[in-house]
Amino acid sequence: MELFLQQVLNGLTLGGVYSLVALGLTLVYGILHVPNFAHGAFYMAGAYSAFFLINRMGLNYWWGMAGAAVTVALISVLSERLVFHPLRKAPYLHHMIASIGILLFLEAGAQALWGADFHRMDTPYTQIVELGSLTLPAQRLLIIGAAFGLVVLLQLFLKKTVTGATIIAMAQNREGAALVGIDANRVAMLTFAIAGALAGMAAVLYAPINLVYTSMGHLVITKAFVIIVLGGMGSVPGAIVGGLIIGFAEAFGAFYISTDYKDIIAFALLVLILSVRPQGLFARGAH
Amino acid sequence: MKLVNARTGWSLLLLLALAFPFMAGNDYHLTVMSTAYIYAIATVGLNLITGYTGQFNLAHSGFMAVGAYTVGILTVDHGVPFWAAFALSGLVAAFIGFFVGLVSLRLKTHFFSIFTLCVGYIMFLLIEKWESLTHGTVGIVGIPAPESIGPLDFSEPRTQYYMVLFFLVASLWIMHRIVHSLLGRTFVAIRNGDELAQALGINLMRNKLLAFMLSVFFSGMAGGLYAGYVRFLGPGVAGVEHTFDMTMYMLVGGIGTLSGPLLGAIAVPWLTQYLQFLQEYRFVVFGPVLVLLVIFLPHGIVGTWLNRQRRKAALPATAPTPAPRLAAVPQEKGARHA
Amino acid sequence: MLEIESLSKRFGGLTAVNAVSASFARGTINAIIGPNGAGKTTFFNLVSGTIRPTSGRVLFDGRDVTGLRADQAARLGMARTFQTTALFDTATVLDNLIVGHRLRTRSTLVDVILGTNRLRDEERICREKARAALDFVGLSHLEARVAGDISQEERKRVAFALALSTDPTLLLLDEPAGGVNPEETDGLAQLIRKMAKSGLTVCLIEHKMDMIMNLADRILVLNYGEKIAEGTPAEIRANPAVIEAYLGTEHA
Amino acid sequence: QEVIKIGFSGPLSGGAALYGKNVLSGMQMAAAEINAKPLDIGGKKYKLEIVALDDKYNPSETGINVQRLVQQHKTAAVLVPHSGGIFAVQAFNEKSKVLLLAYTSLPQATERGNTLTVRIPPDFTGYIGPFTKAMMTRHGKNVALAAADHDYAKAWAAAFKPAWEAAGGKVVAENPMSYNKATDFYSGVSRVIQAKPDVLFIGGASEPTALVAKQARELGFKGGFIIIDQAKIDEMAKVVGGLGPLEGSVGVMPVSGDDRPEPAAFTARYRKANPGKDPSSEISLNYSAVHATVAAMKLAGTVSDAAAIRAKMDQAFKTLPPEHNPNDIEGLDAKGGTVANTIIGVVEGGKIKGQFLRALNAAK
Amino acid sequence: MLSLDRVSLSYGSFRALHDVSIHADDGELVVLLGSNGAGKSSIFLTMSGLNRASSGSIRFGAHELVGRKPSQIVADGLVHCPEGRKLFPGMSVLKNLTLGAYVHRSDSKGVKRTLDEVFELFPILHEKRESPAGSLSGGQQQMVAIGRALMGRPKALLLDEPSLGLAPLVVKQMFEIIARINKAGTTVLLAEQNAYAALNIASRAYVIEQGRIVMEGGRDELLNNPQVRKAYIGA
Ligand SMILES: Nc1ncnc2c1ncn2[C@@H]1O[C@H](COP(=O)(O)OP(=O)(O)OP(=O)(O)O)[C@@H](O)[C@H]1O
Ligand SMILES: Nc1ncnc2c1ncn2[C@@H]1O[C@H](COP(=O)(O)OP(=O)(O)OP(=O)(O)O)[C@@H](O)[C@H]1O
Ligand SMILES: CC(C)C[C@H](N)C(=O)O
Ligand SMILES: [Mg+2]
Ligand SMILES: [Mg+2]
Repeated sequence: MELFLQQVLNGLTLGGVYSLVALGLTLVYGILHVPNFAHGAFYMAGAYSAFFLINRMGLNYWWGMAGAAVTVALISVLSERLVFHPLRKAPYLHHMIASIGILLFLEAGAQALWGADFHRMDTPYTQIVELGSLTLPAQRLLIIGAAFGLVVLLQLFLKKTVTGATIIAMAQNREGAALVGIDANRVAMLTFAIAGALAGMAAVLYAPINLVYTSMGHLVITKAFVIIVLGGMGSVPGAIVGGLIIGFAEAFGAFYISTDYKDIIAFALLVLILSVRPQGLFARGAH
Repeated sequence: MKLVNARTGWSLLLLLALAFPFMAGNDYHLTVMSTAYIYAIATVGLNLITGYTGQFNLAHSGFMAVGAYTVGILTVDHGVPFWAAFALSGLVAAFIGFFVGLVSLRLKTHFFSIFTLCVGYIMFLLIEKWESLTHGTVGIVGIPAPESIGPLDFSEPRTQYYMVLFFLVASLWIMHRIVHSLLGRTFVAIRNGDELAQALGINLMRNKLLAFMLSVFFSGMAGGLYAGYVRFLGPGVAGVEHTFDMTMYMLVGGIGTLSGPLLGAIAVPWLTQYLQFLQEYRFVVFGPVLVLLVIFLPHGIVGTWLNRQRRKAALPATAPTPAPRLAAVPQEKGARHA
Repeated sequence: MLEIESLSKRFGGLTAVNAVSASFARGTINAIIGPNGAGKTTFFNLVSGTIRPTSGRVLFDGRDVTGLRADQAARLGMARTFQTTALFDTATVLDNLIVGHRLRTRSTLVDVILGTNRLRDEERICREKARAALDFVGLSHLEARVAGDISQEERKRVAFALALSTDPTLLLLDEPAGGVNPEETDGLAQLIRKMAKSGLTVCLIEHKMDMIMNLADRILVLNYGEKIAEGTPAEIRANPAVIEAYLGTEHA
Repeated sequence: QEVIKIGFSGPLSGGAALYGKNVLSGMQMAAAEINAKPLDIGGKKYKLEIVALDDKYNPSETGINVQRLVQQHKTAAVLVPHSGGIFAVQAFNEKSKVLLLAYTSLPQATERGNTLTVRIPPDFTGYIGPFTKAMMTRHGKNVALAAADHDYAKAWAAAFKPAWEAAGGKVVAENPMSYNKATDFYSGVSRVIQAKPDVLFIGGASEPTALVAKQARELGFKGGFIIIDQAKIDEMAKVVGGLGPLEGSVGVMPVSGDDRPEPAAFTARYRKANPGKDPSSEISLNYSAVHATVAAMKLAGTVSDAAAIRAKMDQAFKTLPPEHNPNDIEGLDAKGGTVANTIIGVVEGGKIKGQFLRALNAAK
Repeated sequence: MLSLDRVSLSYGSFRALHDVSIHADDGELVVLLGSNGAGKSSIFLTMSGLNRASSGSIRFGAHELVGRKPSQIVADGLVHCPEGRKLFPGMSVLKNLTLGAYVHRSDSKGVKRTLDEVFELFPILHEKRESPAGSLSGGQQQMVAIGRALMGRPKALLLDEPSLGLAPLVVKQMFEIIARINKAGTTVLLAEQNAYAALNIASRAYVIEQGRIVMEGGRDELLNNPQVRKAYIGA
């Protein structure tokens, strides 16, 4: 039983981080209609910024996270301005290749700045919480709490605020949004900023139990794509549910079946679900 | 008139390619070129499904790996002669492509892309994990060079070059036939609007499946050549980054054109060779170059040139030239809601 | 030649087409009218195989075609145009039309690779068909233009030609004169008449009453997915249910 | 004064960049030392240059790179630090007459009879017996396998398992994990811990290996780790926060922890040239390989004849001055693999205790 | 007062508008007639800032609109109800309408009031307020589009072919509603194919052909002009 609960916890940890990354991706997809392959590099950039702020500048963990969120938001907005905005009328293949260009640049840039070494990020939460026979590292609990807190905040922001509604409006009809007085550029930048900040925070949450290195984004980005397709591209609840599905599939797959095959399990799951529901779990039948 | 131009162009290119080993003078240049040709074959295949039919397949390098492993496994583990194994490489890829296509081609736009991204990843993982068949991460060592045919000994870089060139030319020739035929028009019709194409009596599934299988056939064949050329195989050949590379070749040259992907597949590897001096920092340069290219030459080199020609031919001299509308690439459907 | 038996389509809770029965005779022009959202386009989609009906049957030339895919229906001789005129915008007008006849050809990959005579003949036939269709709609001079660049009315005509190039016996036209000015509308009406004269059965959806009343042999009126009237223009014009639901008093 | 070049093709960008750069840094350190003194081969004066090309771990790019090194830079020797690239180069290196310095401990690299290959790291099979013995006596007979799933680690596990069982041990769980690609090891580690092993067999690149060890401790594992030689105990200690969590583990002795005079001097030199970094065996072994190659050139009196150089490599290693041979390589075996009396390290009381492999093997 | 002074517009190398000058006084209802592709929508798009004029000037009240962002123009009180509706298909009708009042978002009372007015104008929208806009029929969507434009409390309203694809009955209602909106004090610029109905409620009209204004006049003048009758009224 504990072992089962332990896996639940794991699933939540992974699912939480995946959801955060996938959320940004799905929001940007909503605006751009484009898979942003550079999103994984944003995640990586978040980890490096925080690493720099915490381990080199001596800021505390939370300031590091805030700094990372801001930095990545900035990088994200810059790529919107410099790359995706000029491409807004181009077909999606172009965005995709351009986003790979950004990815290559960021990864090589991080290596140029910080070298190829693996780095550890410090966190104040190193204790192990013992709950009955469950051992719960505090950082993992923090990840779960923070990730889902952020998700709820984002959902509230999108659903309850006018600014949030403008993001959705833009996603559904860019010109229509402009015609009611929504400043399209502002919303695009805002969306990119939010997506970047989420990726940055996800990285800072997760990095202390993993490592900081230039290709760390690869691990999450493919899964984030699986998640948003699974959940229905552009769908916020879809990204969350998809994140949890993949998180649990990995945790339970690795535990009960085999670590060797856990990735295959996650991808096979996607193949299976899409074969039955080609638009993903949460897509609206808008066509 | 135009046809003659195209034909002389191609003939000139062929002559250049034939003369290349004599001008290159060293094996390094031959190796770069031969490898580029191998990827060009796969790219030309990718272009059929992505550029002409509008379904962007991200599992393409997975199929290349299928072809390569067909040759690797058959020659190393079963003693099958290279050429016999090679003959199967494209077919095995197309065979697997049939099943993958059957499921994946029901999906559209990004869904298809991401689905195939996952399929490609599964292929990679299977190659890595299925050790009894693929030798897993250790890879397949000691793939024999293609057996000599008559006086042609394929362990020499120069003959290898001509061998690869031969298959490249054959691939281009077949591709040329396909895209300029009714069949090619059918594919393009699906790319340009599948609902309309279906209303015109075009069986979407059958045609997309055919394009998909043809496309991966080329990829598998390229994989077979790769196996005989590099003579070592690891799961890495299936890596999605190779599909991204090929997509980039297509885009740089001009997607949905015949010569564009070829041009890209040859030009980009040479460019990266020239950027080698930057070592690990070359992507700091290469990344932005890629972005600029996509922004300022969206139709690629060949595409931009062709578009200009086409407009010139289509419009009477006096009529105003309308704004360029995008050609040749699957258009984003999202904007069509409402 | 086209018999509809109690055709229905539900989208979730909404019944877009509700037990509609109708029959259309060969060589006639039939109009389908009704308020927005009445289910006209859905009705077309059901007949042409774009979507599957929830229940009911479609008989085409006595043959049950219910649930066939759109491409199969097209092969049997049904051609349609779309409410938002769909063309292959990036191709030239002629290239648009050449594909139109593809469904009547049999060349396969083998023909393509071997370059057989069959392929060559069929390509020639497709081209001839395309030219003939273009000539029929009076746009021969446009064949080299890129389809995305021509005017709205020309687009409508090319869409007709595209439908014609499939060698159909039944034409389904969804708002063929939508967004076209009165003068040009007359031209299109004449073209439709010409098509019917050549033996085609025409079904069209239109909101332009003047055009419909002059053009149609019979009119079918839908409202909330249900058939509320059917008859000659004169009958429809006088039908109180139609006046109330659709025409308003002015046109009566 | 002429230039001789030794080539390198390995990952300098992407996920394995660190590994490639470490290898390269060892080579460059050797080159700097060689150039500090006059270099005289066959009566001519030379300067040594390392030409490095990035291949992103991709075998076909290794092939292209090595061709380029041979054709454009006329290198008589190239060093490749990954098995895939090595196998790709072996398809043509004899024909192209280039000496392949293969940095991989996969036995196949030399098993297949390539006459121009030298395998730089010693065969790992020598570690198995002593590791087994050390851990079985200390912790118990139940081992769980949770090393990485790449070629090298799998080969290790495959050789280890029968040896452990032959020594009377039991393998209670087997769960190789993707150290490079997995986001999290928690589930995989809890899966093996569930089988209540006394010893955990782990290893891949140092940093993820450290994470695995750390998570095992977090999940309550109290036994010892057998750490395969790819992971370095000192590098792991940096990640897990000291040697504490690694208490009772066995692995190869890190160069920086080796207090014999030559390794210690080497470590000091390296630290001086690369502040803040410790030399791993990637660095020291390839450092020696470059020294040995140049020595072999001197012995053979040629800078271009690969076969002649290859013929003198054994002698070159044997005569390498101790300061150039921190790993104490004793020469080459018949197939071209290095032979060394490596020391293994056992973490005991917060320190790494070194023991000679050969002594341990003999005691068995 | 809304006026265009020698406005030109190009799409790439194609010149869609040539020195177009038109104006509408406050409270006027001005119609733009022209066949397909004449440039009516282009005029509107240029006014609302979605396209940028290559030369000329557009003045609205005290503002020069060329170079102004669409969002600012809406805030100025010039609202464009576009051809093709451009709704937010996945959002409810209510959300669509609320977003129409985006520039007045701080005035929630006022928004509520306008919303009630819109529902009064289009009762069906009240009934469908929770349905996604994309699931409505063409005519209903057109009503949402107009309603959404009204939510911006425009001083001047640009209506681009509001009757496109609508049933005759609805068209009739539509023109009545437009007339009512205009009577309530909103300046209306109306582009229409349905020239007769449009002219009937208009005060003045322009005829545009191939990007040029070719005729201008009062309602009756144009209604009685034989050329206009032949080309645009069809009787
Ligand atoms: N795919 C769909 N999913 C859900 N509802 C749909 C779908 N297609 C149509 N509907 C609904 O079915 C009803 C009929 O739509 P249809 O498009 O057939 O109307 P129409 O008569 O063609 O109207 P119009 O004259 O405005 O084009 C409408 O209420 C519409 O919202
Ligand atoms: N985005 C665009 N790119 C290129 N050309 C365009 C674009 N939009 C419009 N045009 C061209 O500009 C001209 C004027 O178009 P516009 O849409 O303004 O006409 P309109 O009078 O509104 O016609 P309609 O009655 O069909 O709506 C047409 O020739 C059209 O093809
Ligand atoms: C430990 C190393 C010698 C193994 C190396 N990673 C290889 O590819 O073989
Ligand atoms: Mg309709
Ligand atoms: Mg218009």
